[in-house]
Amino acid sequence: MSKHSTPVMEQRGAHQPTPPPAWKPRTDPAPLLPDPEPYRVLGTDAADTADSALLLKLYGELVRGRRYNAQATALTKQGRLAVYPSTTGQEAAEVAAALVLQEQDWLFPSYRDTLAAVARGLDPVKALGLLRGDWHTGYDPYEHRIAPLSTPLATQLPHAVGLAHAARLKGDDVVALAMVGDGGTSEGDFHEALNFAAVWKAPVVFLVQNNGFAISVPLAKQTAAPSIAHKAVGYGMPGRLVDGNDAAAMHEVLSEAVRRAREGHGPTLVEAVTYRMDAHTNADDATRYRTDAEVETWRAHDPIALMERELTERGLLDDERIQAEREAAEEFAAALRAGMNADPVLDPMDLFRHVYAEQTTQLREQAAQLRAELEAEQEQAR
Amino acid sequence: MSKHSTPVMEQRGAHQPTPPPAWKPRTDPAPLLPDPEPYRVLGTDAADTADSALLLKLYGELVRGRRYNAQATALTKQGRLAVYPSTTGQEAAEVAAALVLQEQDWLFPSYRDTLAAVARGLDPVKALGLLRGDWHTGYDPYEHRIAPLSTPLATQLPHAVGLAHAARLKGDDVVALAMVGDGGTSEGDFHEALNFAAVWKAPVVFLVQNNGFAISVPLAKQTAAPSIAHKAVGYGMPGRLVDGNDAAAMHEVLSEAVRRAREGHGPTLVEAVTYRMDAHTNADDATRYRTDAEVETWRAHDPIALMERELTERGLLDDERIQAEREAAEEFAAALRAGMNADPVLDPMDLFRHVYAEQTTQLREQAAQLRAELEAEQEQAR
Amino acid sequence: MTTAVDRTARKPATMAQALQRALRDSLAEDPSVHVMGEDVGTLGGVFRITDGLAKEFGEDRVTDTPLAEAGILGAAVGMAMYGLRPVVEMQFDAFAYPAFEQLISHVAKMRNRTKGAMSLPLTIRVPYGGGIGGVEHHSDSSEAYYIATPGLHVVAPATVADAYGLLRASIASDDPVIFLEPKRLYWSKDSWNPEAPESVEPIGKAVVRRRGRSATLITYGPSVPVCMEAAEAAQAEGWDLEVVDLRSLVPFDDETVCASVRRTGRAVVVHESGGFGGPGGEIAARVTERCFHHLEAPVLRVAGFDIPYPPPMLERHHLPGVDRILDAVARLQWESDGGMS
Amino acid sequence: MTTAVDRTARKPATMAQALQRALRDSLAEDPSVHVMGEDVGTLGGVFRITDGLAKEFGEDRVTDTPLAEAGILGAAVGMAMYGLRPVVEMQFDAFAYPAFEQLISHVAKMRNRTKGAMSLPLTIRVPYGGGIGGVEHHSDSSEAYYIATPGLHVVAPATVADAYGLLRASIASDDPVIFLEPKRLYWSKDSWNPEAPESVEPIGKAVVRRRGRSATLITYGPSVPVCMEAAEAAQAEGWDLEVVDLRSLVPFDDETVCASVRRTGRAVVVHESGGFGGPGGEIAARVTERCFHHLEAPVLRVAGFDIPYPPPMLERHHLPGVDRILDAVARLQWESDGGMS
Ligand SMILES: Cc1ncc(C[n+]2csc(CCOP(=O)(O)OP(=O)(O)O)c2C)c(N)n1
Ligand SMILES: Cc1ncc(C[n+]2csc(CCOP(=O)(O)OP(=O)(O)O)c2C)c(N)n1
Ligand SMILES: [Mg+2]
Ligand SMILES: [Mg+2]
Repeated sequence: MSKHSTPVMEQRGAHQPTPPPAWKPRTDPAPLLPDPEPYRVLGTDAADTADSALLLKLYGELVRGRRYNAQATALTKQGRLAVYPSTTGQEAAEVAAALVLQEQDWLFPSYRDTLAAVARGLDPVKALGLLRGDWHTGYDPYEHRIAPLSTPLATQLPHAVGLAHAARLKGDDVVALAMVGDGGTSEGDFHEALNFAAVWKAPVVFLVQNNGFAISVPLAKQTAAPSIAHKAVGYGMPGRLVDGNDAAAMHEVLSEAVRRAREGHGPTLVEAVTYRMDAHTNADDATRYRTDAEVETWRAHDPIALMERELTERGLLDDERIQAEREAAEEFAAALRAGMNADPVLDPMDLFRHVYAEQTTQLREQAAQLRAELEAEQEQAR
Repeated sequence: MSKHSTPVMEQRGAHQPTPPPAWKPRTDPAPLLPDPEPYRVLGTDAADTADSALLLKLYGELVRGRRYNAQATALTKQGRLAVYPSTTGQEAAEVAAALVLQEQDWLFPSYRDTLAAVARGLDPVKALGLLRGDWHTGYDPYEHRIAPLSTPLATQLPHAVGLAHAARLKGDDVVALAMVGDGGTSEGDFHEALNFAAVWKAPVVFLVQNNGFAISVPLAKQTAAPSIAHKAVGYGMPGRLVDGNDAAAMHEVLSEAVRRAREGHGPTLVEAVTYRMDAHTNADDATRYRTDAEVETWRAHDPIALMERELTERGLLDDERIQAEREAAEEFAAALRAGMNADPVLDPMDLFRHVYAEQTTQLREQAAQLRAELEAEQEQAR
Repeated sequence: MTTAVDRTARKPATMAQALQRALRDSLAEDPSVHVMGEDVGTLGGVFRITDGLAKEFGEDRVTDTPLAEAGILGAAVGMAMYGLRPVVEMQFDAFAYPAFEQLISHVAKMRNRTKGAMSLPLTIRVPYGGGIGGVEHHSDSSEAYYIATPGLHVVAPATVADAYGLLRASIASDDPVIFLEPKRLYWSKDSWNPEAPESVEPIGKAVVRRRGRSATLITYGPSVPVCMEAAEAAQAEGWDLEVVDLRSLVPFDDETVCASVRRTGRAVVVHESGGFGGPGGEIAARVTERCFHHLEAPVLRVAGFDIPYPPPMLERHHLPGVDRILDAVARLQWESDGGMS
Repeated sequence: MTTAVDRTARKPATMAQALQRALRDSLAEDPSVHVMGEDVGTLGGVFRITDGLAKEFGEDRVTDTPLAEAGILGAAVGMAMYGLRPVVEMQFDAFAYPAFEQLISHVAKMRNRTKGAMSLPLTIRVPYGGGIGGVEHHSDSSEAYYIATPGLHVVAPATVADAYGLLRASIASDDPVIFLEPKRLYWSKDSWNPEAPESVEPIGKAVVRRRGRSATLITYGPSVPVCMEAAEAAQAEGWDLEVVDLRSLVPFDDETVCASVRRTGRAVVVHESGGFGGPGGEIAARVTERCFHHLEAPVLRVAGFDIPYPPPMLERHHLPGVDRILDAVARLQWESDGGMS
């Protein structure tokens, strides 16, 4: 019989209820819970203290972002892009995500977030490389500290945690901001990443763009949670619920989360409530799963319109300024068009060059085979 | 330019703050949050209304469960079991999990939960089949509606959800209770299972036994959440925090969760705060990661002792009754010993019989090879 | 909700239609069949294979799940434990990977683990392979992982008729089946046998798609039409090639394959999946084990390169095409010069 | 925290000690090396391979993670992106499966995806294989999955010296390495070269463990000692067997293997992993492609059966042992009777 098999008869009598010894609440849950409604700045009292220069900067980025979306969509029609997942309607969250970061910080975009990458300074032609189809990642991630666009949903989140953790271990002042969609929050990797981040107190900000749909699947079929931001408490990190179309609110909440992370207080989960105005991608038919009426209710809550109202009321915006922003956006679009109209220079031998640091014998043989085939092709073409 | 590229200038002026259209809180988070402290019955006022017969029944099961753990541990020393993960100290949660279920319900145990399976009526020799090593699952899961013991952590949770969902679709009155450890809650499958359960309103109860450790890793390195029960709100289901050593509290809370599920109100997450008195398994050395002092604080909170105090104060328990329960437990242990001392009858050809419903040509060939080898062996032995 | 199979319905013209019809007929005939996955309901799937089924059979039978592949497959396991017959769609090949633990540790092992007491009659549909200009993670040929996992059947149709027949057979199977749907054949049309549109081939039988005497091309799925084309082209070079369509990788039809190779004495295995550690090695090795003295040359392999699947603009260089197959045939030591070794 | 490599330290006597020493030396020499996984810190790992390292190098270098394999590997990817060299322990073979999506879609592809801009110098240690009486999910040989994934190196030591050398080389590699540790050899002792204990073999070189003229046994990892034993036993039957220890499955050392087979003219591939779709098919196929005219018989395979790994009491029937290897050698058509085909 083991030493445990005799119940502690002798202790009987000293009967006073005690909680189980191990149990101590390690975090007060109250401050972790999100506001009952999405936080807003534009059109509310909070706007009074917002910085004018920042609002104007955000406005310019929104206009450029909208133009970028339109241009990229147009490029799919011209066959210059294989596919484009648009962020029309989501520009506020996209540009805010980029603007709150410092130079040394890292952005971890999902496949949809090319705009955030562009707003962080990445050449849009490079940002669209994946979707053009000449290579998987069109840019050097170290150039602007932007991780490769992640297609497998939520898999980039643990990367952000690991990178932020590594930077902290090295004593570097680096925050990682990772983006994911509402659908992506259902994946196991979302859970594991948030848990690691909280346990390690890693300087990460998780930004969920809740745009209402995962392709055709509405949020109600994705989660029964009060909000996605409520998931934060289960990891012991604060959850923030924000109006994702309010660029000022997004900027404020994300800045605050980035500051918390930078100061060593650990991760934050931010849910941006927004809407995808276009179909999932140009290849999708959104009429199969949502009504025009629903789309229209969101058009009335357009991020650019919200910002224009605010700026106009403050007297910061007039038709001239609007015109100037639009012209800048047009120039940007023209440059993108020009860049995308140039055919990429492709070298099929690249297929074998980067599988390993040093090519294996097997790959050398296969490369030789392809080279011979290409030479034979050229020979024939002559 | 797309139809979205012109900001809604014409709407300017009608400037009143509105929340984003899609946002409506679908569930009030307040009732989902667990109590600030683990719920207790024994030794508190709540005990006054507890049913005496139930308490006595639980007591008997606890004593038998403790004896079962001691016996199984002894069997490892005798080489009759390859390995045994003990639930000494966790008997209250184990037996309550079994007792709250009805005949038609399903239990989904983790690798540690053989006691729950035994408390549900499974022959302990069969329950220990996996750990004896003659076959993977020692029982027919349909006999007592007990899923195979799951070694890959948390992977059994989505199974429970699927089964409960299927039963509901068929209109059957079936609840699934799935068990997992504190460590297992970090796995992606935990997240995905709870999310599916809540979205589908499946009749499932998730019971997490927080016994303080995942092998050597303490809870603080596993999660930063206020409690594991707090994870529930992120899925939109209620979370309950219970003293896992208080069999009466466990029975009450699990019963309530099972009733909710049965009545169509969906899943519940129950966290039982408890402690693993033995090492992770007989092969583990717990002194490497915890102190005797910590173990002793828990010995003072022993589930059997708690129940004995309660019953004694009520005048329901005397030395005679205790003796009777112990004798019953001894008989049970003797039967288990006898069952385990019989060498299992092994047929190596079983290796090929159950891979597919119909044996493939390939497996037939391999079976023939092994048969020939065995015959040659026998030949030689003669 | 249950509808009878409509035997007067139009014959499917494309593989996509055949798959849809197989799902509809299975749903109609057997109330335990459930279709589930990401976007399979309202949208009808990103490839529209399940188009209209949610409307016809209701959302309880054709269900949009949350976006979590391990959860989908794990829940399907539980449903199958309770006697349902789930048909799971993984949206793309690479998005089946999150479900691998469920697949390997549970789906493949449940029957064996319980000595046959608990079977898992579930079908996992995986649109797979390249050639459609997909960005990364949308064109993987992952059959090597599946065939190395005992307990799974692994099936890949190459024709419209087989798409129907094999999917019906997979859903009817009492064992889990990985049903690999060659994406780029979704819109392919070919002959459909009007005599027996609902005929259900048992899983595990290969078929000789083209008779020939010079050498055997052993292939499956998206490479079957390529091999047929190669066989046509080979005639000009004086080779009369036989084409064997495996249809099922597990179980493997050694009999049909070896009979062909013994007849022709030469063989090339063709698949899109990477060569190293891919199915071709297994096939070449087992054919050689069984037909060694009939072989005039080593069994050669034409496969995808051992690289991550290329970006759209380069994928044509990766995919095994007619020329590469003919090159391999040319290396089958027609003059027994021993130059290979 | 950083300690120098102690060159006077006792020579490791067992494979477990050699692995531990390799980790310690790597941690001491390179501050970017980090060890992480379940129970690797305080406990020193369930096999005690990391025993004492957390104490010596601190919990930031040797870290107990939460229990989530995809999270562990995913976090390690991020750490590697930032220039660290994570060494991840997967507690058992089957518990690496939850991390497969991270492995296949990210770990294996990151360098290629970024045209070499971003490399992932990480090592994934996987205690693997059977023979230790483990209950289900504790004895899988999962190398088939890894070798079919371009972008990964796949390595398995069979000796104490190689355990040290190959693990050092793996950690030093700028590419991800799957480092398969044969569980049942953890406590094995064998010759350790006292001249060059820290010598680091480059990854990708096979080694002839025993010279012979009759036939070649091609093997790796836990099957190497079995093959050595078989070769000894074969002498009594008049066969002089050569034994090639691959050490690395990817890259594959065609040169060493083919040189041996061309010398002997006969070969048997031996591994514990399941036969169908396992590494043996690849090896047999490529040897046959390259050495066809030197072969007196088909390359045969002795492998685990195509079944889920058996329960402890039956595993001896599954594991390729000396007798089964000798049976295969006997079938190598010594009289060229053509009976095989
Ligand atoms: C692991 C994985 N499963 C499935 C997919 C296919 N897929 C691509 S986008 C998408 C929907 C994503 O929805 P959400 O996360 O809300 O992001 P959004 O598209 O709305 O930005 C799906 C299912 C994928 N990319 N990765
Ligand atoms: C997926 C997976 N990873 C790792 C393991 C190895 N393992 C077995 S038990 C265990 C600890 C489990 O801790 P917890 O979930 O708290 O359950 P407890 O053992 O305390 O009952 C680990 C890591 C496993 N069984 N499955
Ligand atoms: Mg979305
Ligand atoms: Mg525990």
